[in-house]
Amino acid sequence: MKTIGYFPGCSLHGSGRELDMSVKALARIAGVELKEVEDWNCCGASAAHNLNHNLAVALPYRDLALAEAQGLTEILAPCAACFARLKGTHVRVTRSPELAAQMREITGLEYRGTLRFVNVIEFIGRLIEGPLKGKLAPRLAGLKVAAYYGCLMSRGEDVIEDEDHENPDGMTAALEAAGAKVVDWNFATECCGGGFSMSNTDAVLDLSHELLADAEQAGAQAIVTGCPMCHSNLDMRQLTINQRGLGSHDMPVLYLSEVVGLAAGLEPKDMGLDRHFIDAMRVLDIASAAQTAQAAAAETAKK
Amino acid sequence: MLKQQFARRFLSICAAGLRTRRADWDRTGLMAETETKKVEATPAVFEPKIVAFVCNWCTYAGADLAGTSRLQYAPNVRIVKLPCTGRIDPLFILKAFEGGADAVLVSGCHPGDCHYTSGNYHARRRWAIFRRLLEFTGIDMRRVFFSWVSAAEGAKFADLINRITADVRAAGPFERTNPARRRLWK
Amino acid sequence: MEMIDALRADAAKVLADGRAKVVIGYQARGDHRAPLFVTTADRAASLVYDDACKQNLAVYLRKPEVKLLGKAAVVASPAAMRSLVLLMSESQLTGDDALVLAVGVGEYHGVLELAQVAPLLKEKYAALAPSPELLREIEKLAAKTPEERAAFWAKQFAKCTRCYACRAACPGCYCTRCIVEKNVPQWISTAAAGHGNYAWNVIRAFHLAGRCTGCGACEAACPQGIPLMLLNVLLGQEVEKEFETKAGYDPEAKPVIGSWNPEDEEDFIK
Amino acid sequence: MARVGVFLCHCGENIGRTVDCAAVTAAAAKMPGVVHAVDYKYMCSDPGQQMIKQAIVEKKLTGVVVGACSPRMHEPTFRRAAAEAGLNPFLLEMSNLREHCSWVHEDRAKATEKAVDLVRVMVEKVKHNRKLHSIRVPIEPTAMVVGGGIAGIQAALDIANGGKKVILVEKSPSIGGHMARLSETFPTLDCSQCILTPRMVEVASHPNITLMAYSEVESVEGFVGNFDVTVRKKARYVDWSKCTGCGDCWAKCPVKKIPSEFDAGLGKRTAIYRPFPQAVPNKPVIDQEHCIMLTKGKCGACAKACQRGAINYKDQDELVKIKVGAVVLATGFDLWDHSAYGEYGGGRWADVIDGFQFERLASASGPTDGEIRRPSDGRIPQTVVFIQCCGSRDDKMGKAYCSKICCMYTAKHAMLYKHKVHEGRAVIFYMDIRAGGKGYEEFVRRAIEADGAEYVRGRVSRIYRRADGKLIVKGADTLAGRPMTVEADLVVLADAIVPRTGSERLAQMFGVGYDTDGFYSEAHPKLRPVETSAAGVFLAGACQAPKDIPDAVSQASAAASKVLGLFSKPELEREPIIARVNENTCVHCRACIAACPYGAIEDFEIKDRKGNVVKRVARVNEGLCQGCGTCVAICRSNSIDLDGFTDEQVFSEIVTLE
Repeated sequence: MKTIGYFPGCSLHGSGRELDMSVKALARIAGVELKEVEDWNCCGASAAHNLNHNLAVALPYRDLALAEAQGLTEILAPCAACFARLKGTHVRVTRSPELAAQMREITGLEYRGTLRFVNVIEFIGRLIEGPLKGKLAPRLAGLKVAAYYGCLMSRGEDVIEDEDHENPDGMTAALEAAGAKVVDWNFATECCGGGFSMSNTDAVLDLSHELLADAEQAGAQAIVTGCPMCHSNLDMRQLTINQRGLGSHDMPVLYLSEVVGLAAGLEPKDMGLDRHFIDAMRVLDIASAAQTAQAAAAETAKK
Repeated sequence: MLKQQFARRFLSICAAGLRTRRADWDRTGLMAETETKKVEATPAVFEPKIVAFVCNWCTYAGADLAGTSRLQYAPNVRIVKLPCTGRIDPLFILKAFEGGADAVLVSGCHPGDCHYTSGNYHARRRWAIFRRLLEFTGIDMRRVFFSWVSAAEGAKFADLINRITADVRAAGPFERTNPARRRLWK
Repeated sequence: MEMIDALRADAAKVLADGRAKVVIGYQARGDHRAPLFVTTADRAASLVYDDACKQNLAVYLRKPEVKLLGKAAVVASPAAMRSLVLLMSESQLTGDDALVLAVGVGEYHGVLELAQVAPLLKEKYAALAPSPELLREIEKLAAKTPEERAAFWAKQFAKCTRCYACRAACPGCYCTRCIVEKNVPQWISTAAAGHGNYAWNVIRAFHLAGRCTGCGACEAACPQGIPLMLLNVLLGQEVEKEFETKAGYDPEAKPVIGSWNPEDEEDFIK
Repeated sequence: MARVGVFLCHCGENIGRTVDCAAVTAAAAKMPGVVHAVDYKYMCSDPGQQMIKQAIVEKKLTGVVVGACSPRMHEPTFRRAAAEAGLNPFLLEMSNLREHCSWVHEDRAKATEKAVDLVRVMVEKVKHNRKLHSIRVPIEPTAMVVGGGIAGIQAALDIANGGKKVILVEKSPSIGGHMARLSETFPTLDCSQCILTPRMVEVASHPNITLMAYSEVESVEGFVGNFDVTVRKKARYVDWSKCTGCGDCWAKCPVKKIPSEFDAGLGKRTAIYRPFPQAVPNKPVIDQEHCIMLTKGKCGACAKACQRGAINYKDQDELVKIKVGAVVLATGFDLWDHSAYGEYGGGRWADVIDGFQFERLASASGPTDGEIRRPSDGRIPQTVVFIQCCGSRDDKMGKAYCSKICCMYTAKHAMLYKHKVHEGRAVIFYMDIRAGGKGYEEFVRRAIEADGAEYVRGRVSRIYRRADGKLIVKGADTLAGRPMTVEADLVVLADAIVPRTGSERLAQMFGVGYDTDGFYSEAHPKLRPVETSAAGVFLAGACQAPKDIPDAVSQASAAASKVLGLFSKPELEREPIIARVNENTCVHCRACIAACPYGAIEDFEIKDRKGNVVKRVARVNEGLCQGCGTCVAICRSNSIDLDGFTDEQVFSEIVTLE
């Protein structure tokens, strides 16, 4: 994996900038070149698929056709929604010649179905198995995290393959490589309210609150996710949730790429760790405090 | 350029989509219509002779059902009843063609329904190979028909016979081009 | 040591040791190669082997008069070895019925027991394939109209004199009473003309579907030069494509016609 | 020379309206070999049959063709008539002039022309027909019943009471099956053991029943009337002839923590054990996997305790060959393992249990003495959620079918729970309530109305386990149209009914078909519901499809009556449409042997007088051959032929059509 196509989508230029920064930083130290798809357009996730089905397929179809024409074979789409739209469109047009013909006609472009799609979990999994193997330090040892997949990283049998849809564990290996302890909790695949972020904020507050509460109950000190929608909901909404009197949450929410980046020795600020609503810089402190405490305990035990 | 083109199409699709509200693929008119090919019957008086080899339990019974349902079909087929399609030897087909049949039909139980559990599976494999051989040695595949007809498919049987008869009538007598035809003594 | 010397030495040795009573190999008759039955070690020097050896000697193992000579060691090319495996899968040969003097492509594999033949084939000769010219020929013919094909074969089959040399040369044609000789009822006319020739040649090919090992002995034996391998290879390719099996590699193989799979091709059945 | 008689039926107007019967008769009269041709209004009527019989005698007919309706309709009628007149019934053929001609064609000339053809073909065929005689196969009047659950018990008792010997083979140490594990039974709520155990005792003491507990079928040979079944009697390590069942051994056994199969893992048992107190036979076996003596060679506590010296650590499996004439398969069911449902915890939580576990909790003889206590902490649950259709009716889980009994037992569970925990809540998530059966709907209504079970129509999407041990059940109430959350203490899943593990292997041994779910296939879904495609093998109970007790018992009695019917004659008569090998021309290529769907073709060695093998050939076993003719078409040298559809017969038909 020397080069891989890169589809940032709108999120990674906006609310999900930390994801973009951390993925790029990781790719840099792993020696992987991210080739951004030229002239890409919206993946269709935003409002398109509620408005018009043809449009919701035609938009990502154009991206696929462009990427293919640019000689790319694999596309990394860190945003979970982009990934789902791109891969979902690939599956649909390769299965239905009628739909493919229709899309050819609409876009005037040909997509032959040769692309493969990689989401952020698989990408990081490949890095830690490959170029980053042996290069991660357990800097987060002592930190208890809840691995949160949400819907887009766990569901859709043709989109998320090789994963147990009900009890996914694709992040575990990377988190453990970073030294973090993955807690057993209930809400790993539950909805954060993502789709209603703007239209029905109350629902989002309820859902996110339940999720945060369960993570706290399970003893998690941080939540780790791969999806920018989940991230923004959980990170950004905690203050509002607290203001509404639903709870008093103070839970850092990190991207998987940030956690692995920390373990790989990247500067927190290079990954945007300082840009979070809930202070995320503290995870290193929590971890080192825990490590010190453990060392002291071990010392006492020895005596 | 591409973008312009794309935008134009995009707008038209949007419009189409909005018109039909819930974008219904078929109704946007973008799906290619599948044209049904019409076979025109020749007005000639040629009455094809068709020999059918059928199994006792499904197709023969299906033909019985066509009868009890009084479904009308072409009188050009002569049935040879066997217990099972598994019993049908390729020699039967050769013999029928040798004797001047314009077409041959082989029909039995659907996969999984064989009265003898797997006779039709054996037959299916046999025909997959034998028909290639017939085709390659010059027998027009418009002369050999295979069909699964169950005991409940009286209507399918009647339709099948009508279709075959019409097709073979259109194709004309096999006499001239039939490589298996007996010619010496007739 | 030259390949032929090794072959002759092995032939002499198996006869001298009594491991075989007869070695079935080839002898030179001018440009022609004929079978040679060697029963004493001193005559092993008459054996030859080269590209002109077209006959498939596996055919002799089933002949009663050859069986009378006692256990045979047979000189076999890869295609003939496939015939041996086919015969094993059809219970016509068992473990110690014969020895094999295995002649490979450009090398000689020595004396093999029958049980060693299939492993050798799978290891070294799994990719044996018909010649590209033959495949092109088949493709060309398949692209023609049915009438053109019928005319082509009518011309070919018209030459057939019904000498049955093709049958005699084929190790797979071991029936003691061939279907063509059955006369109650007489399915296939024995007159050397028209429909009888068509039926004979078609049924002969069909009976070898999934069984032909591609040795080409039938075509080589045909005095009239009928391109029988077109039919044999067509069906061989078909069987390989549809049923994922090739004749003569597995002594435990089930007969292709005589077994089935629920997923078999059926798009031709409406 | 052939002397064929042709008899044409008008079938009132049915044939006569479109086919010119007189013309067909005239044409038939001129066909070679036909010496007699007549037509008549109703050939199947008494006078019609008399005409045929009379002509057979007077004209010395050697073959008869009846042109009438479909042979599927009246062939047996006319063949019987021919036989009564002294003509071998297989020398009569029918031309189908009604279903295949007059009813489907309008053009009188063309229909008549076709009718002549149809008659001509059969005249040519019948000239090549040979006399055939029904095949008689002797019957061994002993039945084997495989499986000692309620279906197997019922079948064995019915056959035994009918006066025939029965071998009952049960793979576990005791008969009784799942029914012995149930607390109460719907819809009457009578105690399961109270109605079952007397039957079990009756089996043990019946003079016609040989009980082979802790035994399994190993292999099967033969065919209807003459099966040779090899049964593996598993090593028990206890000599049952000496054992009195006193219990000293298991009281002394040091291995006490083995999860009890009978109690669905909720209770414990020892390594030497009997599955439950009312077991039949009431004798223990040693579980070799857990016994310290058998695994490590040390202990011997049970041998020391046994005053009768019945313990034998050197015991070994024993193979017994038994000849039986008929077999009843009653292998029953298992519950599907719900750990595939990740959203229900994937089997991780002790308090998400299956129906059998609930039965054992509710049973007076169960691990909690009939108190409903949840497995994790032994507390009495105040809210119990029941989820129906767990696996069943769920294509994603590979089980599209309805498990049929769950609606009823879930209602029963809710009822039993409410009877024991009056203040508790029983919430049932269901898709549909399927309560078809005598008294069933009333039973469900009682659970709802009298006992206050809360039925919620909808599916559960997720179960969480909260830190305090509560199970949070999230679902949808689709009637109210809103999501719903229940905080439960115990969740009971109505897991799908699946066939017993290993039942497919058993089916293959007996040549019985099974569907994609593994349930055994009956010969006909409506008209032959207890027979199988293997003659002489019958089905009883849930091995065929999910069944409740009354259904299983009814089918068992039906299977028993089929067995008794089969055994009512000393010989079995079969239609003689079977294949025959020409041993002169057979070269033993074995293609037919591989192809036969019934395994009816066998290797045969022809020997000379000294016993030397001269030739190997294929030979058809008349008892097994069903007459499909697949072997005939596969034989390259045409060395097999099929009686009734011989090459000669088919050849003459095809040639006649020229």
